[in-house]
Amino acid sequence: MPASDSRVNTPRLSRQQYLDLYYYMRLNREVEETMTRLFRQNKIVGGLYSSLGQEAISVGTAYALEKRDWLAPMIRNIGALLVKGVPPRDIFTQHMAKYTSPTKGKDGTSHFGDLENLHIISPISMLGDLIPVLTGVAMAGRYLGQKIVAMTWIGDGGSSTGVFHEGLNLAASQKAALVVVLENNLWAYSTPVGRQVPLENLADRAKAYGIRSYIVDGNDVVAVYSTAKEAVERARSGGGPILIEAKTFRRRGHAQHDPAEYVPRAQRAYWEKRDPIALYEKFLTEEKILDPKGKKETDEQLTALLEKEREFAENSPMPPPELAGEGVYCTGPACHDLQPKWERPIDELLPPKSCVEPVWTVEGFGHGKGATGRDAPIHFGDTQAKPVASVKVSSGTSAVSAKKGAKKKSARGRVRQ
Amino acid sequence: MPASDSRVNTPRLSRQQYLDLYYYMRLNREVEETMTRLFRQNKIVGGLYSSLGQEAISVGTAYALEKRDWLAPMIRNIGALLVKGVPPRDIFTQHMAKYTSPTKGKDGTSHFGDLENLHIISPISMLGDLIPVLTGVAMAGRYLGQKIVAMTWIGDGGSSTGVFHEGLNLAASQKAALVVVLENNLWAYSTPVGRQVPLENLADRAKAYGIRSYIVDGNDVVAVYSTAKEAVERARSGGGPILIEAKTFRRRGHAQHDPAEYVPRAQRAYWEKRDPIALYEKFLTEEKILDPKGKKETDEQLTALLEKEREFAENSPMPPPELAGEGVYCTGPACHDLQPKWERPIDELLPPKSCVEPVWTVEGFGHGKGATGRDAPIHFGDTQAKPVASVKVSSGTSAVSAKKGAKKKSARGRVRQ
Amino acid sequence: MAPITFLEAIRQAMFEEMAADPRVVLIGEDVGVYGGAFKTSEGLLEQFGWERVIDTPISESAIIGAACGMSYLGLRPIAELQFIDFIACCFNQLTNFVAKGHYLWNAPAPMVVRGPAGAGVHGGPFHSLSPEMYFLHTPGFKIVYPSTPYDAKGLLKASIRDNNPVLFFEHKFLYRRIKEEIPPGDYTVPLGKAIVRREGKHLTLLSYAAMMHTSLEAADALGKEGIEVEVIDLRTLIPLDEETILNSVRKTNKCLVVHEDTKTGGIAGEIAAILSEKAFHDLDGPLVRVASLDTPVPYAPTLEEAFLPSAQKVFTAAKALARF
Amino acid sequence: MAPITFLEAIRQAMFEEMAADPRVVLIGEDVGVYGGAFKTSEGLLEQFGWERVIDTPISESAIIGAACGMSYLGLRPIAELQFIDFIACCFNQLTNFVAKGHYLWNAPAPMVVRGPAGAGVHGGPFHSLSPEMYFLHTPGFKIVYPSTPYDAKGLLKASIRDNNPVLFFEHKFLYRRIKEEIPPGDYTVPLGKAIVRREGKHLTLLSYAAMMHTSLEAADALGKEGIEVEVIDLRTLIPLDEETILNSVRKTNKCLVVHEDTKTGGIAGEIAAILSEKAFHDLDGPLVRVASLDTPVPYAPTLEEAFLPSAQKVFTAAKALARF
Ligand SMILES: Cc1ncc(C[n+]2csc(CCOP(=O)(O)OP(=O)(O)O)c2C)c(N)n1
Ligand SMILES: Cc1ncc(C[n+]2csc(CCOP(=O)(O)OP(=O)(O)O)c2C)c(N)n1
Ligand SMILES: [Mg+2]
Ligand SMILES: [Mg+2]
Repeated sequence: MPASDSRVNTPRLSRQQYLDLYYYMRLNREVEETMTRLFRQNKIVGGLYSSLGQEAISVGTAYALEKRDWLAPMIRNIGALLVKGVPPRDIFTQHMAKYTSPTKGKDGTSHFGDLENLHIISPISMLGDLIPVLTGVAMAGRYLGQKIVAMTWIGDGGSSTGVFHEGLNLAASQKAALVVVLENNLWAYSTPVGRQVPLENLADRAKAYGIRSYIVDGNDVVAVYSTAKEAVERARSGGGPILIEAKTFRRRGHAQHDPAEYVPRAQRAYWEKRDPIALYEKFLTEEKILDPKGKKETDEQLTALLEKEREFAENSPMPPPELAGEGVYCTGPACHDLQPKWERPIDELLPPKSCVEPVWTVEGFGHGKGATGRDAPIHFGDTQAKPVASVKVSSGTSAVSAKKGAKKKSARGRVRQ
Repeated sequence: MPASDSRVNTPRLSRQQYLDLYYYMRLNREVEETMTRLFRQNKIVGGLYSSLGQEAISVGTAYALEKRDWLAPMIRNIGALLVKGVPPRDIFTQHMAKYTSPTKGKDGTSHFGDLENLHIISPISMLGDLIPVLTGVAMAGRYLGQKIVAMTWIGDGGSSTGVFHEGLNLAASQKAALVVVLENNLWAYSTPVGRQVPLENLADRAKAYGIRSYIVDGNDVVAVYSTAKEAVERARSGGGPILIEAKTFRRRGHAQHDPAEYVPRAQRAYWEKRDPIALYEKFLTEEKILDPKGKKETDEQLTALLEKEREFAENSPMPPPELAGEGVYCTGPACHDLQPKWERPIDELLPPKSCVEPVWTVEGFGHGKGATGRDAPIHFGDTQAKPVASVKVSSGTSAVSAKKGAKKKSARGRVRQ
Repeated sequence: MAPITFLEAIRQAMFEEMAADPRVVLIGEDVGVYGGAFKTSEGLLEQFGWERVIDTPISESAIIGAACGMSYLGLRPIAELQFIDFIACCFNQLTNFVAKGHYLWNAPAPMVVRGPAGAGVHGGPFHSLSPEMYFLHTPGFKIVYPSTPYDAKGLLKASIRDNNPVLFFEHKFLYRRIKEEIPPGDYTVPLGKAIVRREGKHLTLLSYAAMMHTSLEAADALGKEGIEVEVIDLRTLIPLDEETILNSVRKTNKCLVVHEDTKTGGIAGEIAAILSEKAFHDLDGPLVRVASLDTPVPYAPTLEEAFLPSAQKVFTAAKALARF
Repeated sequence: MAPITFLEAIRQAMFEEMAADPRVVLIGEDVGVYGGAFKTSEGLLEQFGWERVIDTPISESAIIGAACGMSYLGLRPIAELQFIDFIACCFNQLTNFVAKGHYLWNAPAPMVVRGPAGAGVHGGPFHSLSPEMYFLHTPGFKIVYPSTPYDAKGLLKASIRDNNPVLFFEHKFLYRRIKEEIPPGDYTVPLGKAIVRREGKHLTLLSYAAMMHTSLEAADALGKEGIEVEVIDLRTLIPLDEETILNSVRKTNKCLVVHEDTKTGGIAGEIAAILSEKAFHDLDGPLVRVASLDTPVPYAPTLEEAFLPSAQKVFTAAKALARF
């Protein structure tokens, strides 16, 4: 079984790639800091989650994806959305429940998606649910002939859910092109990882499915990107699902309301010294990729952008009440005309050619008959049962009439009058 | 992390123990063969499952338990029930849905239990559900001061369920005295194990929880017993949960209705040569523990016993219709007076002594107040909210009246008249 | 054409839709080489191959989640639950993920979840579930529960072509117990339309699935007593065909609901509320419920019979209501 | 004594029961050192230690399964769901394992499953569930949904002492929004008894939990118009106090049900059927439902307000019914 592997040969990135990673990490942080200010001003509806100190993971992993690839974020993956091309205003309006948000105010936080262009699937709050869904995305992509990879994230805590297991197990059995990034930030709300499972490395979760895993320093964006890049290409080329454990730390509380006083001071101090952006700025400066001037430009660029985006969000209206009652059902082609993007000839999937050799057929089996040639037996000996009714068709509207003899046989008993 | 371990030093069993294992395997098989005949005579209600060829697992594992220990069987563990002391008539009446059955005909197959004496918990059909339940049994046992072990079984197929993962993960985090026997019989209904998960050894499922596992030849009853014995005592002494993979083969179809024509002939032929009872008889004969005379005695003993038990079952009445409407709720102490069996002084659990040192308390935290000394914050900023109503108590029947000022604050809006 | 069983109707619907539309795939436990525990997908693997007929590990949450993910890329997966009782094992995926997507983020999930439901075959407490109310109370699903082979085929085709998640319940008691001649070739039965199975003027009887046949059996007997019962087969529970229901009740002024699902919180209550709101003045008698006992489904035939509504129970209740 | 919040009432009930009975333990996510996401178990770990206050991994099926296993050995576990919405993640354990045990094999499961339910605090579509109907329709549970601190404490104590699995829903909107003086020391409120919160002769209004307060607000306003509404707090939904309901309806001859749960398949339907069966001749007007829209719970305050019943909506509906 493939062992978990922490040494990935780090490719040399282009100058632009290095700067992209920097920009998106900065953008990720500034977007969240802006929202923290909005929260303090009571302009955020509901809770606010922070990925402070985990930006390298969201950014580094999502940056390894191609445009055609699919992802579904968790609460701390706003960085991944930004890399995929989501404008900050969408994040702001979502959190402020504005009518201009992707969900028009029907849902908040990073609970939104884009099936058409960005290939983003909206998460739900229930942890782990995204894993089988993204497995299905990868399976459908392969079926359609698209060479896509599906990526999603899960926390140390979320890896204890049953659906994490069912999803990765199905993905493994299907060799689905799925990459799951396990963000081990040492805490699930107030519960330290050590009290969730006696594992040194959560990457070992992968061993239950015979799939490859990686362990990476989640605060080193280049390492995260390199690992994700290798994983994504391996998955794309049919290597099956991959689990990446990124080791990091949740710097803020579970959400804004949580002061996280349960976190040992020493642990916090250790990780605050390892801020992923500070570390990366040091690296970029040493590598002469970033200088004070470049940094200043980025600062200004971000300030200008977020000012604009925030204003758009703040000036946006709340949704009109009528909207509450609309949209539970798709009303048909006019509402959604659903056509998959085929990248293979579909006639090879249809009769007569459709008869793709089944992986495995069994001698003299599989044609509606048991070995005896009689109807194949099914559960609870239904086969012995006699019909209770024969049905006549009158122009498509069946009038059902019970047969005398049959009525006696009815498991519901006869009618005494 | 403890590796999976197949070499267990086989203890020398007493002559009686060797013969017990033989007797129970024979009993297991004869009970099921009797039911197969009853099924052919249409005397079994619903489906009938067979553990033909897997008897060594049910018998060998359950034989490693002490009387005080708890177990919950799966569909192919009738042998375990017999070892625990369930009389064959209970199995027969259950399958025939008789009024004399442990469930009075309300449920069938091995879906029955005995909380008082035999410490058996009834399974339900949904695979995997027993694992967290038995985890709870082990946790409660420890809390009550009992030195019990909880054991249950799961199939290769059942190990893909989410609840298998959640249950073992919780057991691992609690170091619960739980032994899970994974019967890898190569098939889940019509699906071969290779199409469920790409694992050579399902014992590797244990690696996701950092718990010990064993691999054993499920058709060698002495090996199964020895492995289970070691696992049970390890768990009892605080070693945490243990997963045992027993490799075997499902000789019959999924249930009686299934001819299992999908099973490759060669695979079937291989395993039929490895019948656990035949193998064991050979061993016992070589070891001079069993001779033709002893075998003949066992035959006669079983025939006599099962004849009696079968007749009891066949002569038992069906349940009266009125029973259908009874027993959804426990009606109180008269119905069940629930008292746990304490094996520790309970006053050490009650105030003032009850203050067992918490595993871990945090400086200046954990007394209803946030750091600020104000009410600790909770989700969705409820703390900012003003009361909408103050409640007056009138002799225990609260009459609630909304306060004027408060009404304005009500999130439900004011009333226009 | 020779009459076909309910089972065969299901199989034909899936076969024809898969043959006509490459977006349709089938996913579930033992649906491939085995053809499904009840043989409803018999031969599909041979015809459409492993890419379109997918055997999964035993993991209902994964099956539903994956089907949902597939639907987001434009496929139309049919997810089979080996027994509908296991829908409890994917309840979260269904009610939180699948049901809410279109409302919240405009993501349609054109998928069908189908499987054998209902009691009457001594399946016991874990293989006899009537699941409809859990989902009738969860906005976002359409719910189909047919009673005849003709409807089963036509409604399943309509369900597969629908852009919404459809829960398609197949009553296993009917799988091989009824046969019906059906027209050759393609046809659909629209979702949301009830059908009058028998006309009558004295009272309206609403039912569906296996209880349809029990109700018709009782209606025959009542007819012999001069009580003409109008028997309506709801066929789809969401959308519910209120028009057909109200038209009949306004004519007969009395209503009896027969369902196999347990009584408390069953669909009869919802219908009682609808009639109270929309036909209060039309009712000359109470809405009467004939339903299963409020217990799990017992195993023994004697108990299961006592648990379930029967033609006799329907007969007695209807007679009393007619005389009211 | 100073008035206490709903939160504090829950905490006191658990604290006192644990102090009095070593069989009582608490299990859930973050219930220990953190004292629960809503601080309902604040200080319990310090008092009772890790053996009795058990933090678990994030796995609701394991929590419910383990609690059930504990109850089989004679303990009385309280299982906390961090938000009641996650009850969907253990739906199978609850409906198939916990609910059926006593009926099938005479195994009582004296456990309480509790957690924050309901909307009104902008929790969005996954943190605002009204779960009652899924379980009202599942034989085997008792269901409690209190509206005041006094009842919350007394009913939780009664639930912990009950030999059956009890689902105890706490409306999070009330956690810190209402305060009440409660008597010192031990008391219980029996399960299965509704209470008249306000007497009136013109119509009966049935409600519970947060909607209780909305209903009383509307009743005040209606009173000013000379419409005297009898407001009944159901408090426990199973067992349902039919006697109190019927007595009131026989007096007022009109009935309005207000629930926060979505309308279709909500409890108002069950009550409509009960009244139809047992008080048909007593009703001078239709049973009227004021309930939430048949949609997921939307996030934006403007939408959530439109989704939920309001005092205004109750007022309008009640006025129309009174005039009927
Ligand atoms: C199934 C489920 N149970 C409980 C919760 C409540 N909850 C939300 S986040 C969280 C902690 C998650 O911890 P982790 O997975 O490590 O992610 P992190 O917050 O550390 O990023 C919990 C318990 C949930 N969302 N889903
Ligand atoms: C959650 C769940 N899904 C599906 C089923 C239907 N089912 C019953 S047994 C079975 C196969 C089980 O295979 P395995 O776990 O290997 O046990 P074995 O039959 O081989 O002993 C299936 C799919 C079930 N009982 N529970
Ligand atoms: Mg975490
Ligand atoms: Mg197996």
